[in-house]
Amino acid sequence: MPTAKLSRAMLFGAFLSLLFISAALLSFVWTPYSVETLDIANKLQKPSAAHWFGTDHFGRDIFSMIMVGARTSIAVALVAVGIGMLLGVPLGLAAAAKRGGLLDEMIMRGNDLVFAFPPLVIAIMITATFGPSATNAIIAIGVFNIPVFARMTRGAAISLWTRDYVLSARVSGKGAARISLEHILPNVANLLIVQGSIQFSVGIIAEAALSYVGLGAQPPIPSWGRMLAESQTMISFAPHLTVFPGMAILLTVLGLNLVGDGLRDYLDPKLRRSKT
Amino acid sequence: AGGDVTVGLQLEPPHLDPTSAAAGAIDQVLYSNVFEGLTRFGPDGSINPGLAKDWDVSEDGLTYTFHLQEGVTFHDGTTMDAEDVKFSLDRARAEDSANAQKALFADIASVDVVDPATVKVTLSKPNGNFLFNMAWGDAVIVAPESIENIKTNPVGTGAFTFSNWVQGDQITLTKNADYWGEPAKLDSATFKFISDPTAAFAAVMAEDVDAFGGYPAPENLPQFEADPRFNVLIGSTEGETILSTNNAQPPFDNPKVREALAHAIDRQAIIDGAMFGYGTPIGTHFAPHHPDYVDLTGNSAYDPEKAKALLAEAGFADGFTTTLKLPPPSYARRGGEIIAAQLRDVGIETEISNLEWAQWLEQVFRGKDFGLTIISHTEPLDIGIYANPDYYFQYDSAEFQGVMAELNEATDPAKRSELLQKAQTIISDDYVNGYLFQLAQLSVVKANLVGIWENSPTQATDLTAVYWEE
Amino acid sequence: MSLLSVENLSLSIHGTPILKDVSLSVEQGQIVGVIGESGSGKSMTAYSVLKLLPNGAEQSGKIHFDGKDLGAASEQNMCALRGNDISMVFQEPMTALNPVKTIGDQVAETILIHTDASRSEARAMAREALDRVELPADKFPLSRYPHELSGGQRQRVVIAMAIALRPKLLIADEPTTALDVTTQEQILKLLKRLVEEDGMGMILVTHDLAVVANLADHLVIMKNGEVVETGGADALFTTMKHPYTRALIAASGHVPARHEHESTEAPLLEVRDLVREYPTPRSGLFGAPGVFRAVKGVNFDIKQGESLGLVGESGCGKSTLTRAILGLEAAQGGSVLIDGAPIIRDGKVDRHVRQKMQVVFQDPYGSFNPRHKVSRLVTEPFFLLDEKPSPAERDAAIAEALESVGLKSEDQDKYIHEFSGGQRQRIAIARALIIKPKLIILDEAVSALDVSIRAQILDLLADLSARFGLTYLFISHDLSVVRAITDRVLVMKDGEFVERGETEAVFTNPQHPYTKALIQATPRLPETDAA
Amino acid sequence: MLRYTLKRLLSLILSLLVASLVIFAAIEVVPGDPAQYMLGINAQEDTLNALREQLGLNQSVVSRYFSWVAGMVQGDFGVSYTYRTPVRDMVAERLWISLPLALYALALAILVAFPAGILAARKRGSFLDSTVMGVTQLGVAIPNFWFAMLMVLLFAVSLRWFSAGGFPGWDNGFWLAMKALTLPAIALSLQQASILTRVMRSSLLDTLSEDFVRTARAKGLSTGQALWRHALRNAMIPVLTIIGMQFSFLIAGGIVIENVFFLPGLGRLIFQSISQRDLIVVESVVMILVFAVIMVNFAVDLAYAFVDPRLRRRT
Ligand SMILES: Nc1ncnc2c1ncn2[C@@H]1O[C@H](COP(=O)(O)OP(=O)(O)OP(=O)(O)O)[C@@H](O)[C@H]1O
Ligand SMILES: Nc1ncnc2c1ncn2[C@@H]1O[C@H](COP(=O)(O)OP(=O)(O)OP(=O)(O)O)[C@@H](O)[C@H]1O
Ligand SMILES: [Mg+2]
Ligand SMILES: [Mg+2]
Repeated sequence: MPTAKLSRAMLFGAFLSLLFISAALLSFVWTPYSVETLDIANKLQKPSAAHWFGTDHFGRDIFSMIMVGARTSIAVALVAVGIGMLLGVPLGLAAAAKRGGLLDEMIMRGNDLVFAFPPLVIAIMITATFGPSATNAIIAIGVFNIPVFARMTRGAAISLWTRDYVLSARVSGKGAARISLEHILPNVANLLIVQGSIQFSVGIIAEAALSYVGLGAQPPIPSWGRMLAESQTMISFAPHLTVFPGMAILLTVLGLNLVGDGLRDYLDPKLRRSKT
Repeated sequence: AGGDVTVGLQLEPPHLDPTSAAAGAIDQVLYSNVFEGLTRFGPDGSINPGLAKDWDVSEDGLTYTFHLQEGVTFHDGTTMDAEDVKFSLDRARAEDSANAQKALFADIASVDVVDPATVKVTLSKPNGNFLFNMAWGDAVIVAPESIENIKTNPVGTGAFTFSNWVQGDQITLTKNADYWGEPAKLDSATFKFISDPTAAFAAVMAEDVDAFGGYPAPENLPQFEADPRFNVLIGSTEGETILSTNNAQPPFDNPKVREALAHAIDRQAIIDGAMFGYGTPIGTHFAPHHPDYVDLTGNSAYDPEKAKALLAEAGFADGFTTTLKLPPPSYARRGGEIIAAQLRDVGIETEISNLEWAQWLEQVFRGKDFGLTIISHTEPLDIGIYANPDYYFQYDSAEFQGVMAELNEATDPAKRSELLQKAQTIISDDYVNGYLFQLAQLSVVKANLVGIWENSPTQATDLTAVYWEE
Repeated sequence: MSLLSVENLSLSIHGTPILKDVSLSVEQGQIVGVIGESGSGKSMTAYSVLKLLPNGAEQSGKIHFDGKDLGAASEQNMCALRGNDISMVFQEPMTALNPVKTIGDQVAETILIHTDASRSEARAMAREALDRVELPADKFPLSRYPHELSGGQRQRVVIAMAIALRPKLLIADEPTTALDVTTQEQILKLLKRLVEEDGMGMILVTHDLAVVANLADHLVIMKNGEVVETGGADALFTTMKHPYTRALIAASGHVPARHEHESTEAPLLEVRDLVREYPTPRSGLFGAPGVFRAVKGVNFDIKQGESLGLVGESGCGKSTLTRAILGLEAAQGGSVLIDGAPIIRDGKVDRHVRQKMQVVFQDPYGSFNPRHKVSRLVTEPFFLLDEKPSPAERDAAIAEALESVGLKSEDQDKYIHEFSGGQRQRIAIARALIIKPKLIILDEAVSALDVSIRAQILDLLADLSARFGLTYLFISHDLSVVRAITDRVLVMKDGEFVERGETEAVFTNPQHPYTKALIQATPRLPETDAA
Repeated sequence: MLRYTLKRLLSLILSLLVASLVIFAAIEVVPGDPAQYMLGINAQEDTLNALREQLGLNQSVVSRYFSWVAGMVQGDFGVSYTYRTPVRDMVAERLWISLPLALYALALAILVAFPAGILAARKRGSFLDSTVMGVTQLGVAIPNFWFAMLMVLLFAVSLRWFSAGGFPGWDNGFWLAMKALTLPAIALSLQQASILTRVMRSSLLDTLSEDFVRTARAKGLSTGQALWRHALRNAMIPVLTIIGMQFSFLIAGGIVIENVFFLPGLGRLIFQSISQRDLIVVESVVMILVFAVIMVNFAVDLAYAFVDPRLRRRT
């Protein structure tokens, strides 16, 4: 019974995620209004047939901005997760392969160090140095994904290294790098996918938080976090300005989390074994 | 009892020495409340006697003899006399002075104590602005004994004494019972620092503060106006908000391009969009409330077609791309987005980058690495910056520099007036910068709190005359 | 009236039928052995009695205990019963105890739950229970934590917990499978003694016929959730006729037919003074890190075509020795030569030497990467070849290897999860065979298999050895298996060989006391020869 | 145990050293001149130089690094460029807000998460379980700054139960101060509580399926007793890990929340100091935060040993 319920939640999550991903993709070719054209005479309009989500303080169409903002959020989070995986997974694999060695120690202590730095502070420092931009937001979020993936990969890989099939591969003369690639990586892939979807949602929130404090994508590119930040003083007389981007963040993150949880349950060998 | 008042301010002072930092936040808390100068600004911007009850100016305009108020003591109990004035002025203009407005004292040749109640200041050349300069927060009189700890424990002569500073949160002043002049009506005043505009809104609405000086979110004012609990004060500031243009960088070195820029901008849209209607359009770098102001807005009326034509004439029929670097205040950030959209309409693409103040100072102000920027110049009567070719927008006009030189020497009011008007016209005709609007001073005050300044001739929150009705 | 009677017990979990019409009964002072292959429903039967079934289980049938109908008993009543009147000992001593509580607390808990005893009284009773299971106070104070005990000792704690209140019925679910033979023997003796002393009834669940054959009064044979046959233990070889029972008996005592083969005089593998050390944690703050010698300078040879057995209890260093021979871990001393050439040269494994040996591991489930197809799995050793075979050669080799272990060449496109444990072990052997090594090391290669499957694999090994003239190093703690398949045997204890010789000679006439103890402890079917 | 502790201490000191280098280097490359920031756009070059001299900005990088580290070892974190007060005092003052806030939020998170997680695990698959899981999903997904804002509008502006922000100080009474920290603590703990609930639940479910729980049940313990006496403590390890990680987040990560509630906490101090290029403050505060985080993790490691006797012996 719980499995049936879980997959329903996962479907809902997948639906939400796909909704926003398609909105983002669609925004490349079509949005109801241009998000770069200001129409100050029509500012702060309530939701209507012409403007489904109303207009903002510059008279821009909020629905269109949400669509394009999805693009920003998804791109930033996706690339940041990509960076984290691309660097973190090899590090984790290497640490596990040379477990207990100097490399392992260095990687793990380095990870601890990154964890010890308050994320927002790093983001602020990066922007203070290089100026705010979507790229720097990606770097700031990406940096924190590295230890997440490194740790997780290392933990999973270490337990795989004791498997007999790894010993067999060693008996076949394969080296650590080759074994990591052929045997360890494919078997941590499930975990990576699950963690990836979760980090993706964390990335969306992080992007929103960075944009909220002005460290994310720069205008005129819309971003959900900045939409929230810019509209919050108007919340008492034009609540739709903050409700829509807020809901957009909430629903996307919710969707991705549900997908992640669902995937975890689906891919969990414990649950799978009892099914077959 | 006079009661207490809590005033919200957006920025917190970095420290409490008005004579060694540019931060307007210091003056907002201390000016006139704790520290006083020889002269002082009135609510309307006029120059009134301060610690000097009156003064004589020599014929040649080179010698000022100040007669000090008598019986004035610093908050630590020591008396304020001519020695203190000499000390303060000499300190400000010294070699190793850290005074952010050292230029104010540049023309002083010497300061001499005549007797404990009389000080003679000799200038190296006549300066029509001298009394005005002495009213600035950077020229207040400080006690030599207190200099050591002035940054954390300011000792002045004002109607309030400094009592406590919870860093990051608030500063409390209490009434000075021994004040030499008209004593303050309030028993104490607390300044609360709330930088986030939403938090400011909430704080006012929740009545955590009784007044908010320089309220940062104009969009909320209609709500306060509609609320019987509050009064909204809309005054003027000395802040000319301009689209600063790098006159030395192509294509802005071409006057045609700058003229096109001027016509591409719809001031009213910016005022409506960025400031929700608060702000006075300006056509030159001069405060509209100043008697010598000339309305030159027609010179740069919104006319995108003309702008396009001018661009084509200048060889930019297809437009060009430039940078638009924006400092943190919301007039700049919001105004920037609107200007970017307006410029896009005439073919000019802008790459917006939002900068922190430190970055702005480094890149734009010092590095002159920018195409366009938006900034409010809040110093009073600061048209003189156009005479400095090294100033960040790098306007170099011999004609203008001549007018300024003449003005500095001139003491005759009519002559000065004429020169000021001429100066305004020159920079407007040269389209040095895009002139947007005069920043409004927006304050929200509890309905029964009386005496808060409406205008902001200098960055101050003078509470000496503030009281609760009933 | 029986102490426990189970009638027509059926059970399904989430709709899947697990048990069908299981009936059995236990009298006071009687030991009932429940026997069957893995998955036959033995544990579920036991859990049904205690009503400790997993979520989604639905059960029907009657269970009476001591005159009470357990089917009608509430959860509260069951709680009062469990641990008090009916106790249970579980299979895995390593995980059956709470790692964060002392053994004293855990034993005393049973007493505190069911009696009005004060804490100190309960502790005194716990002490008594531990004494009864031969964990004396001087060596095993109540303040010990489970991780400070060996597997056998932990199992004793679990038993102490179960018998603390002298229950009427004790259910022991494979209480010894995780233990080595000597420990197993001790535990079984202990259980028997307790039954005799307290007159309680006991259900002993196991898949090992030999374990119960001598111990139980009554046997219940299970298969696929059904009881196929029951009877007195003495009837096992006489009146029990069900084909499954016969098959179990046959498989338990199976000796593969081995062909004589000539062995050359030149040794294939020479191990000389091999030493393998592990660093141990420093003793004290400034103490130097110690070393633990897992293998203490051993010497032996294997001749071409010979099958050499290596026996010894868990932890004596067998696997460590294997890894050193394979060159997976560098030895601290001595040498390993194959055909006269060292396996490790200049700190690197010589692949030409490595080509001559392959290995089969214990766990048929963990030995394969679940993401690769069989074809890829079995060809992994090709990596050792200098010249990679052409695709055609490769296909031929796969087919040959699979067929030689009794699988079909079509199986190469399947994934490993599509095979049973026995089939997997065949694939492991196929993998070892594919580069035609001379020596195959089998490290507990049949220990994890059910008796019947184990018999098949042993036959296969014998057959392969005859066909390809393979040489085996056969490692096991199961002496009966070693006896069945090896020519010579080495007996290992604490990293050293204590005895070596012709297998039959060693088994019939062991010299070293340790060997004697091992052989003695090995459970044997009575009158094996009669079967 | 002692050796283990000492070894951990050594790696801790090393981490701190590396951290100090990283921080210092990172701050060195941040462009921007504190003197210019302080003196504004009308300042003259000689004034700027005089100020730089006063602040010690003209010294070499190396000597500044060493005097910074040497100072820190003696508990002297330098003097703020802008405030001209010892950084130590500033931090101490702010810590009295950030630390109680973090603890408060953590306490709230734990108070909510433990019962909710335990209940959900006990009633696995029930309506209650689904509800708890659904609510925590939402809790994770809501951006906390947005949530904070909504709370201010509801509780401070509309209902006026709380003030909109600010901090009256501990001198004005404990309860008043706690009240001021309540909304921020709730905002801060929402996400943490959700995460903690989920971890608690799944960790508990994992342990509940362990053999020793079955053993306990066979002894005659009811499901509830088995959970309380046996599963809970074993389920604590992952929960502790998360708490350790969350605490560091709570101390340092409150910047946005501190802004929304205009609390003079550490997070805002950093934010402000970076924008003012009060680099010595940034360096020192970040260093202190890193130190705090490392110490918390150290404490968590020691706590593991407390929970799990297997870790008590040297590792
Ligand atoms: N929690 C569960 N959910 C569903 N099916 C289960 C569960 N536990 C066991 N089974 C199934 O019930 C059947 C009987 O299992 P049981 O544990 O009784 O076997 P067993 O005879 O004790 O085997 P073994 O010797 O391996 O312990 C098996 O087919 C098993 O897959
Ligand atoms: N990596 C290691 N570090 C330290 N000690 C080890 C290590 N591997 C094994 N040991 C120790 O070496 C000894 C021999 O271990 P080994 O695995 O060879 O035993 P075994 O005879 O194969 O036992 P089993 O029958 O349980 O497989 C044991 O005491 C074990 O604890
Ligand atoms: Mg079983
Ligand atoms: Mg072994």
